[in-house]
Amino acid sequence: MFATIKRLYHQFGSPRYFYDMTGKMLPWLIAGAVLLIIPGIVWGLAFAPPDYLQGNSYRIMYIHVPAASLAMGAYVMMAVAGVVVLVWRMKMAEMVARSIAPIGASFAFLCLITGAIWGKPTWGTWWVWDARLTSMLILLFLYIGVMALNMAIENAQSAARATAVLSIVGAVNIPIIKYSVEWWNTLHQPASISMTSSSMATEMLIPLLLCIFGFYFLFAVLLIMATRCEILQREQRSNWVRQLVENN
Amino acid sequence: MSELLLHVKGLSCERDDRMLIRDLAFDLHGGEILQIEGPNGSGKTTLIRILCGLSDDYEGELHWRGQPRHRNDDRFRQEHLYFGHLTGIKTSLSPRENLRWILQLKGVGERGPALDTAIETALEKVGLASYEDVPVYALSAGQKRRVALARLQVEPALLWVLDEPFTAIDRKGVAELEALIQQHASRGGSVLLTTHHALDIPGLRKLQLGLGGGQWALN
Amino acid sequence: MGTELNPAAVNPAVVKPPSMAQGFNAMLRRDLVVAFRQRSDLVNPLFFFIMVIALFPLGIGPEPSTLQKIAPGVIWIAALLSTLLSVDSLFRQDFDDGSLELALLSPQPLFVLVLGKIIAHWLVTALPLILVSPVLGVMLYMDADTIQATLCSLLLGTPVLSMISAIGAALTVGLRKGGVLVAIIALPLYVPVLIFGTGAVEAASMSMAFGGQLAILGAFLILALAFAPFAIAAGLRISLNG
Amino acid sequence: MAFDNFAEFLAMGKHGAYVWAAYGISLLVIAANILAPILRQRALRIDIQRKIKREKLES
Repeated sequence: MFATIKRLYHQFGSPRYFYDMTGKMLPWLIAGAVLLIIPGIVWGLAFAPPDYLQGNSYRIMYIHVPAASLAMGAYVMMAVAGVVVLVWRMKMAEMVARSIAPIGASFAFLCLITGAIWGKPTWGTWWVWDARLTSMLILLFLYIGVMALNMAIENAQSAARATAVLSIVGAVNIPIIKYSVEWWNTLHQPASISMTSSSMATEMLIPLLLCIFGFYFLFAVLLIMATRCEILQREQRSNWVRQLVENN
Repeated sequence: MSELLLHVKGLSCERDDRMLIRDLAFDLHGGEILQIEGPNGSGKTTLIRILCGLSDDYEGELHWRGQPRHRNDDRFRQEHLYFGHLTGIKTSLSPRENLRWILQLKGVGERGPALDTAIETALEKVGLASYEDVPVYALSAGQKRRVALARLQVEPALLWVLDEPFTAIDRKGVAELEALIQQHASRGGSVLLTTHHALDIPGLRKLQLGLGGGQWALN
Repeated sequence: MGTELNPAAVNPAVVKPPSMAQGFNAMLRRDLVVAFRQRSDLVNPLFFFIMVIALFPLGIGPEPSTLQKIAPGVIWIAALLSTLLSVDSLFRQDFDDGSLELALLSPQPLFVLVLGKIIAHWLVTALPLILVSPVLGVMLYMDADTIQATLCSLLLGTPVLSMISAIGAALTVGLRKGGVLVAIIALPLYVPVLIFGTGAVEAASMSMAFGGQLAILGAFLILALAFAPFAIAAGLRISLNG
Repeated sequence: MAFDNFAEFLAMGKHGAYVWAAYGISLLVIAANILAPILRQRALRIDIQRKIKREKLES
């Protein structure tokens, strides 16, 4: 088992192999995303029963929860890619890490916007300093910090290494920030308002799971498309890219 | 033939997608002086930064006194002296304070008075006898440069890595520095320097960079 | 070249193996001397801290009850912004005159030198703030043990702030437009320290026990002391690698 | 079907505006994330082709 992971690791380390392989995988991933998200959303919007407490506004959950888990997962993935960049100095990892940041940031932003919109009918205000929303806001700032540093450094390699250090430091701080924000939130707002009703009926839960898996497929698709651009950008001098560009 | 100090094999370096140096290989023994020549932007400073350990953006092998560099990194750091474009001299400090800090950074054993006498004699040799405690910002450009050059007098090092050491020095200073370099080589140390200045040092080896596509020529 | 040191010039065996203490002391002492020679860097963050705090009563109104309520946040956010203001001078000058390169090439481990540098920077910029904060506390109608809580929380928290901003400074030292970038990088990481710092002061203002918050600040301090120097050293090596 | 007819589905009780606003913005953000790499890839290909042509002329 370990040998195959090692082999895959080295194979996917070469930009050309990564480009070709992901090109083949892309259609399947897109199909997976569509086949999961469309049914999940339609089921969640149209067929899931209204919540006895919140009526229909809870249906925003089918976008909000996947976005939240993706924003968090993407940051951790960026930190792991950062470790690979710093320890094994793999160029491919640099390109993947660089492409994750904007996607993760958009999902963090999406999570905040949908959370705020969901909050309006539920709590009567657009923004509530709820522990999870506040942690997500700080996560978005962390993303912005990583992207700002990435743009500030011209040399692609030192940019990748600098952002790797920053995303690792950020990843170490995420649990600390989460814990302190939750402590701060309970201090100032004892009545903790839960976003969703306590026990979720299965008709509500299954579409949510479909959406979450679907969003992870979607994330894979977006990441692969962005990383392939990064490969063309950084490998444009190599002749495999030149042939690729010339014959189509 | 004295001890093999620096052994470079298959060293290539790429800088923003163009090949600066390709498969450079040379050996530097004690007593040898190697001048690195080439037009601006040909990778002289980049090579210097790679050889002295400031930059690790290269492929290839670097050995110091028979061992690969990553294994005896501490020893290499103690046994070489890097003299860059920016001399590392802080203008708000006096020459004595600057040199003391640099020597302590190098892990020099001496303490207190022994260190001070060594610094004083070094400053004397570069003609800064009565300027030991004058803040460097009050010195002239030439004197500032000589404060940095005083490091060569006092800092213990086998290999000198000098990047454009002759800039901003008058004719007398150039002659003194050339003599110093030769003296260091004659006592078993080796010198690696970049300069546009025509050096008249017997037995000088030259490494030509910037011949296009990372080519190089060693005489 | 007849001085005792020079036989070592060719045969470095005489050189003592590098000791961490020597490197640490050398860097700490030199930075303190440089800081005292350049008064302005020393005093600016202090004036900024005082002025920012003085602005709040003007902006929000002089009623003691409101000022007392916002005092913990005001003092802590002012301390946070002053740290940000003073962090640029941490590596920038050494980068410009080349002594940062010498530090990188030293046989002494870099994280020890960096630790010396940050402690010197903290002594020069953050300690004056802490010493002056009681006066400002009185200005914001703080009572005695709230001021005591402010002092303790600042004493434990500002080194963590300095270390976090040093990570940002190390990553951006080589860039021309580093200034604002350090703030964008460091501010999100300040949040836990800010929360527990103001938490301690608030608890004291409501005359509750604030030992817990200080304990957590102490934990952050130890975590920062253990890990930050390595991240800073890595950041410096990357910035100067170009 | 949780709603009797399509009109009610759109209205979703008084929450329709919020739900559709949230989904609309999500669609926009995801569409942007899909389009950006496609446009960038096209621009990159053109740019590389131009560079190849320029190098051919020079050599």
